[in-house]
Amino acid sequence: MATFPSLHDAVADAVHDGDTVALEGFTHLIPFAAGHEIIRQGRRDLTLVRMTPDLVHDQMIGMGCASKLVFSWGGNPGVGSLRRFRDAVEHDWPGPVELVEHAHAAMASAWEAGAAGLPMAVLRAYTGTSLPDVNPDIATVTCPFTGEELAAVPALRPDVGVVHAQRADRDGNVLVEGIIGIQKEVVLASDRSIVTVEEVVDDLAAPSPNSTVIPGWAIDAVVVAPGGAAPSYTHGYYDRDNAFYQAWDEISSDRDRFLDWMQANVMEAA
Amino acid sequence: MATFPSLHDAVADAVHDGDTVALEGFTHLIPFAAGHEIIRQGRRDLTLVRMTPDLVHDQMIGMGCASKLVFSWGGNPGVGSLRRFRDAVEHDWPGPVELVEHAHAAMASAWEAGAAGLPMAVLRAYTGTSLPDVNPDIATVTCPFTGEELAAVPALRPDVGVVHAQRADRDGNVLVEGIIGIQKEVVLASDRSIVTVEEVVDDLAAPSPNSTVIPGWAIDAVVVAPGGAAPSYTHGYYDRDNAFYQAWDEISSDRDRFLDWMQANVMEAA
Amino acid sequence: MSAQQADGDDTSGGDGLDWTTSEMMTIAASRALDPDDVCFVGIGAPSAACNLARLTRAPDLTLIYESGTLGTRPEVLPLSIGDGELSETAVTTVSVPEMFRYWLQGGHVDVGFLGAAQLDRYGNINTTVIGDWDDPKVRLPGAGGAPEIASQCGKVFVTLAHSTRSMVEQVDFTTSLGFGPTGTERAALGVMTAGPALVVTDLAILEPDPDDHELVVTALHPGVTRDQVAAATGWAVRFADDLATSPPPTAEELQVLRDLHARTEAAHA
Amino acid sequence: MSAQQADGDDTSGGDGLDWTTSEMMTIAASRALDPDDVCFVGIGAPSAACNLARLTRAPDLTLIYESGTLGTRPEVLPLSIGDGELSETAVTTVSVPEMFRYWLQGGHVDVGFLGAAQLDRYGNINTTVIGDWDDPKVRLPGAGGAPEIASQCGKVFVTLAHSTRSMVEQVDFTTSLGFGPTGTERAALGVMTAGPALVVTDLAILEPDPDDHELVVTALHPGVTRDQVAAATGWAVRFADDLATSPPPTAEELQVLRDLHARTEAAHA
Repeated sequence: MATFPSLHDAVADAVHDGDTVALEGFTHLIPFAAGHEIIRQGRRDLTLVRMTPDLVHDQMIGMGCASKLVFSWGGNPGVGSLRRFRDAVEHDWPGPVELVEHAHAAMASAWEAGAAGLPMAVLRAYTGTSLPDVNPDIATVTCPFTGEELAAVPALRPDVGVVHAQRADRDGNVLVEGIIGIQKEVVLASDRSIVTVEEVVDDLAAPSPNSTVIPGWAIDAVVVAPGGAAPSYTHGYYDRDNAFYQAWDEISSDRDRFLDWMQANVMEAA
Repeated sequence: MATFPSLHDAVADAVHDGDTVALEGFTHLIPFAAGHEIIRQGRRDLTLVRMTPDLVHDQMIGMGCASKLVFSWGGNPGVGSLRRFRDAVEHDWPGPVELVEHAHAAMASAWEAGAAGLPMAVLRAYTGTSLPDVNPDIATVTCPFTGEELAAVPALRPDVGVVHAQRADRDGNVLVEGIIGIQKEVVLASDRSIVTVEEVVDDLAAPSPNSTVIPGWAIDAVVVAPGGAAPSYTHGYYDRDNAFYQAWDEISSDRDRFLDWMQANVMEAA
Repeated sequence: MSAQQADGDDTSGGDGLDWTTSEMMTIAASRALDPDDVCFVGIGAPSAACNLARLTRAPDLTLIYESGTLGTRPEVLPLSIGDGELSETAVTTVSVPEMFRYWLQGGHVDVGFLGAAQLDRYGNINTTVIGDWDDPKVRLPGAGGAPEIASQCGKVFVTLAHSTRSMVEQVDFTTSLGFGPTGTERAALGVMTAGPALVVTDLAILEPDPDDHELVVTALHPGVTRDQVAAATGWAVRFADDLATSPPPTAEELQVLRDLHARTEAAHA
Repeated sequence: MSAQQADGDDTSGGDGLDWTTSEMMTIAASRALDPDDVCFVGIGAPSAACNLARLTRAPDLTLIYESGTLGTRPEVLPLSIGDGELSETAVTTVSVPEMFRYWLQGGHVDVGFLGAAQLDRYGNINTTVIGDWDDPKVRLPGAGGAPEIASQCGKVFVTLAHSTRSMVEQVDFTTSLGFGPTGTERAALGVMTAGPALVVTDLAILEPDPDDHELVVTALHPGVTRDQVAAATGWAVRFADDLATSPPPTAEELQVLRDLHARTEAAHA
């Protein structure tokens, strides 16, 4: 049954050094507020899991939170590279980050399998690519009916899953709308889950009987964090701050400039 | 791209003797009108696929359309047995029907796998039950990461999939609401698909960006069949005719009475 | 489905209340649910018990039906597990693949509540066939969601009418695993959930012996004798040393249950 | 993403129209789409081409973005593949697992439209790394949806700027399979889809030789010479016997493309 702690308490309770932590959001509802709280609390040695690591992961990596990244596309969407991510991979600054590299199809199925309580996902993938050469987590299984060899990847079952959503009701039932990505899968697949929301309301006002609602009893912590996805966006609440995504390219281009910006805008802003 | 044929033409075009045909609907949106048209066209030797075969399957089996049934629960929901199904299985009347018997979990995953273009579904199922003793389609695969033995069943990929839905727009995009069951999976998994709808409208009026809409380009035939799910129900249009479900128990209790009823109410009603 | 409950014998309580054995069964079953349980309501008799609990002492009970409805709160009992009201009153309605993969197999359900055509001394359930599967005496509807409800919910409650036809030494067909043919197979097969924790019939309550997993009578319903239960059970049933008597239905339980049935009959007429 | 297109050289058409090589690339790519194609728009340059086609000669073109948006009709070009307008204008938006499992792997997409950091003579794509994966010279964003777009769509179109850095003899890393390292591996691996059918650069159009699958120049854009293309290609590129010249952009194509970019810049400012 969901509780309603503060962001500080939710993160302090759920996220520990060495944990495997997924902050997800497929180009929408990216949990920046929660990511910044993890940075402020000084977590170290995290294995970060995300299909599309972008600015918040650039920030976590640049601040030294991560020792490993499980991912399938890491960039600044619409702008270019993640400069802190590249600095870590190419020059080990501020430390080395081990990469477990997938494609979207496999990570999407791995989230599905994690939510489904299975140890692995089975799909048709990676044929003829170099990815199995660099990722020992890409294996095969043989279909007992057709003899076809299919790809298998481990299910994603992180210690902590963090997503952002539009709103919750007083029972902690959470509505997700628009690009729903893998929000539900992350909550269900994770051992401990945090959902940050724009607001808590009396009536969830889900528009359809089939709206994507994650029941409160399947969530550990619901945290009220208005604007918690900015500079990404929350469908129906606020738009993506494209100018900031473009500005980040320059902010992140230099180690000192990055550190100064983080100090002023994250470490001292709670 | 969806076409808009008559029910007669859609069935005549898609359904042939010997085909594997799924008329699905998980207790909602059961495609009675399409089933009756298949009976009127005198199809024979069909392999019928359905998780919850109920009255329309009792009727098809009693009228001799089927030689095989792939299923996981066959009954008159809320009432009791399917008497024509039992007569076929227990006494080979009007002919024998071979059973391929599953549980819901496996058929649900087999529909998912069929829609996903995979040859098999992998799940945790059937442990300690007698079902693998009577169904050779229940096999196992071993997880290459954990060594766990998991159940595997063949994906469902019928020749023809038939479902009912609320409405379509002029592009053949179809809205399904309420208990959505496996409606989308059936359409995507089948080689040829027929969707009967209550009405065709200019604006689909899907209430949510994430409403269950099956795009017209993924459907072969959209057929206007008002009341096409009765005596089952269409959420938002009409209720389940519970009295008929109860009456069916008596109508179907006797072979002659059943045949008379079918003659008057199905064969001569087009 | 509970709407079609058999009328049991009338019983008179000491406080002037009358009830049927069927009502006693439903009420006793409803009492077994914890107020914050997430409960998967299987096909068969359990729906009335779950909704009675929700309408009395457990208003926050979460009910899941395999049709995809999560957190449903019907005003009347559904005739089928896919009646429209289940979706209309649910927190959300998901697809059937999602229901079985994410919610059941994903391990999010505390209690599975099942009916049975046959139940044996080790809690194994048959809803498939009486006689041989290849040459059945009676072909039953089949498994539905029950096999995985039985193995993947935290624990399982079973409710059924008590007779030598239903309470058997060994099931003809194991549709859903209890503790296995000799009471040892559940653990041996690596199924980590608790399995059958409680059986509520119209005569008694049975629970598995913690050591050998045989179902043992732990309570008799008011007015029921050991001999009645022994005669209605298809194996040499054991009785607990501290055999209890179920508390009789309260006036509130009877009133809420009868109102529920009356609303249901009016709605389905 | 096309919003960040490089400005190419200005070119003058015979009819008084001016255009950049980048505009020519987008316009030539847009012409390759059939009006009733279902098109999976990958990360990278293809979005402008697909939307230009939709806004001109192919209004019924179905666009799918991997963020889950099916049949989207944006008024402006998305900056990311998950911009809100993609969902707001889509027929429906599904989860990412459903997108990859049902729609892409399920075989419902005709054309996959991809960009590339490196493309080799057999149409293999690298968007992962320049240099060794373990010790990269340049770490690129990675695969995203591309590997399965490349293998599971009916056919694949690729669009990228033409240079010896991008058009290479052999990719450093095969992120997405074309015809394989020697042009024979796609069939040998049992991948039944057509693979790279068309490559549109800012200089030319290349298509695979039907026999050996090597990419061959089949058309030059107006004003481009064979020598220019040969100098900008990292292998000894062949030219088709019936080498064509791409029709220059029409006034309508240029107008619609420029309006699209202007709306996009205004919206993202």
